[in-house]
Amino acid sequence: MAGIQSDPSAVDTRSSASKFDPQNDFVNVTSEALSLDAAYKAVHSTAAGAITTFSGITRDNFDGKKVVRLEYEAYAPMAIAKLKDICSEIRSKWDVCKIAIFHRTGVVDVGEPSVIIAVSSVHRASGLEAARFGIDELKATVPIWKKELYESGDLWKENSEFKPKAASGD
Amino acid sequence: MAGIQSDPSAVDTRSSASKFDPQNDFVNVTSEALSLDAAYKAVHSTAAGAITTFSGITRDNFDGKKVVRLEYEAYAPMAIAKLKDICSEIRSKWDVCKIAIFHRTGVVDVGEPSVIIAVSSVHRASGLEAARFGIDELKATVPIWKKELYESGDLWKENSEFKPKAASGD
Amino acid sequence: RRAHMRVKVLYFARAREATGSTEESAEIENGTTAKALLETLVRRFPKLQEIRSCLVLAINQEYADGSAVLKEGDEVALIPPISGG
Amino acid sequence: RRAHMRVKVLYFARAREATGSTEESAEIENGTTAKALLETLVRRFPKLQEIRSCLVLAINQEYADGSAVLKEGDEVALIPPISGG
Repeated sequence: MAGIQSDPSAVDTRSSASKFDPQNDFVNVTSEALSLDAAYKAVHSTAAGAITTFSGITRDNFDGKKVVRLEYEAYAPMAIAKLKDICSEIRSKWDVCKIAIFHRTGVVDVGEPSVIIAVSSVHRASGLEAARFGIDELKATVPIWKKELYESGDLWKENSEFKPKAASGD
Repeated sequence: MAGIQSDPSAVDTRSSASKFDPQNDFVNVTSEALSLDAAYKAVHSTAAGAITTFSGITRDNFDGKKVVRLEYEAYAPMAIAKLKDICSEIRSKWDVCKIAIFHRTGVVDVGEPSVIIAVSSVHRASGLEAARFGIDELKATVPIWKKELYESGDLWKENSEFKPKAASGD
Repeated sequence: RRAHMRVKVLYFARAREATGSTEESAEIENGTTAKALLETLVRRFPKLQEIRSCLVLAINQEYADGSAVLKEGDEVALIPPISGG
Repeated sequence: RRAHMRVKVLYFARAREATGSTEESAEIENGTTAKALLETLVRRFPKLQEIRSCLVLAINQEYADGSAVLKEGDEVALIPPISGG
């Protein structure tokens, strides 16, 4: 892997043998609108036979209540680090070409994507599985918060998947 | 489902209770370039929280041989019918909002998509699983053929997944 | 002499190349099965022999069993192993 | 009197709303654990009590156990249940 070869002094202390590949893995946490086309182009490769994308879209309702607006807040540097960890984990589990994971912050209008994951792979199964792992893991580990604003109040959502590897509360 | 309600005289003779929904399911076999953005827009819905897409890309090599060109040929009316069957099967298995399956025919340049599947869903798991089922089933049942042209000759490819439900050879 | 009928036969991919034809109208005896039609075609187009074992038939745009009895006006397609996607 | 050190504390989402602050510099005794710091913060900001049981801590951008002993200059973040995606 290019990233490993180009920096032989780097020691990967995680159990995984693979790591974030800065030439082929792209992560971002941004207040700008996300573009599916940009994610697709980021992972496009003529060596890849498959590109899988997943877009998380802000829905117009929750429990029957109309959602007026959504706001995302991120612990940006840690979120970036966790997104890179997800790339590493994907590379330790599947043979993929390129990975892009973009998450938006701030106000996201209904119908717009809040997160986009794109994975290119030689064969389709690895890309499809990696994209699914990516969004599942993002919801479980990446420190980003969503507040839904309704006509009658607001609510900080909580992912049921949240499971930090070391709990510190008690 | 809108399609069923709008045509009460239609009898679905398949075992599945769900069927192709012409308001929300879009299939096409076309010689024009495919657009991921068009597939995304076709399935976009503010009621959907997730859009999964799969793009099959023509690779630049096969078994180490450089691919110069690819040509797809389709039994178009049957391919369309089979793509609609796939939509029906998806609806019988998963709760999805909208489905788009587009396949290109004719010459497809290296790096361009030959097939795009997009599925929108309220929850992500159903869309991710439906997209995977869609491409697996397409490769197994939809009468479309790919010829790869190399610098030294050509080859009609064969999907290992090909398994028509009734074999007639013998 | 038994009664005859006409069916439309479609050739795709390797079957098209083997026959040099994309489609034709074939006259067959009433009661002919899909498998019997295929055997007739293999005799007419010997190059079909080499893909014979992997050919599947479709009748009126549905995959069909070789034992299916053809009807006047049926559309019969020779389907080599598919490779879409 | 024991020696003291400073750590940076970050508040996000409901923790930010409960404290009315996004970050601060806190002076704590040497040897303070992450859990002990959190208890101090809950006393200062009673509104943190209602999310106390679901708060997780991160030290220097890694999820950490409450028993972790803090060091001078550490960045400690109060992480309410996340909801990205």
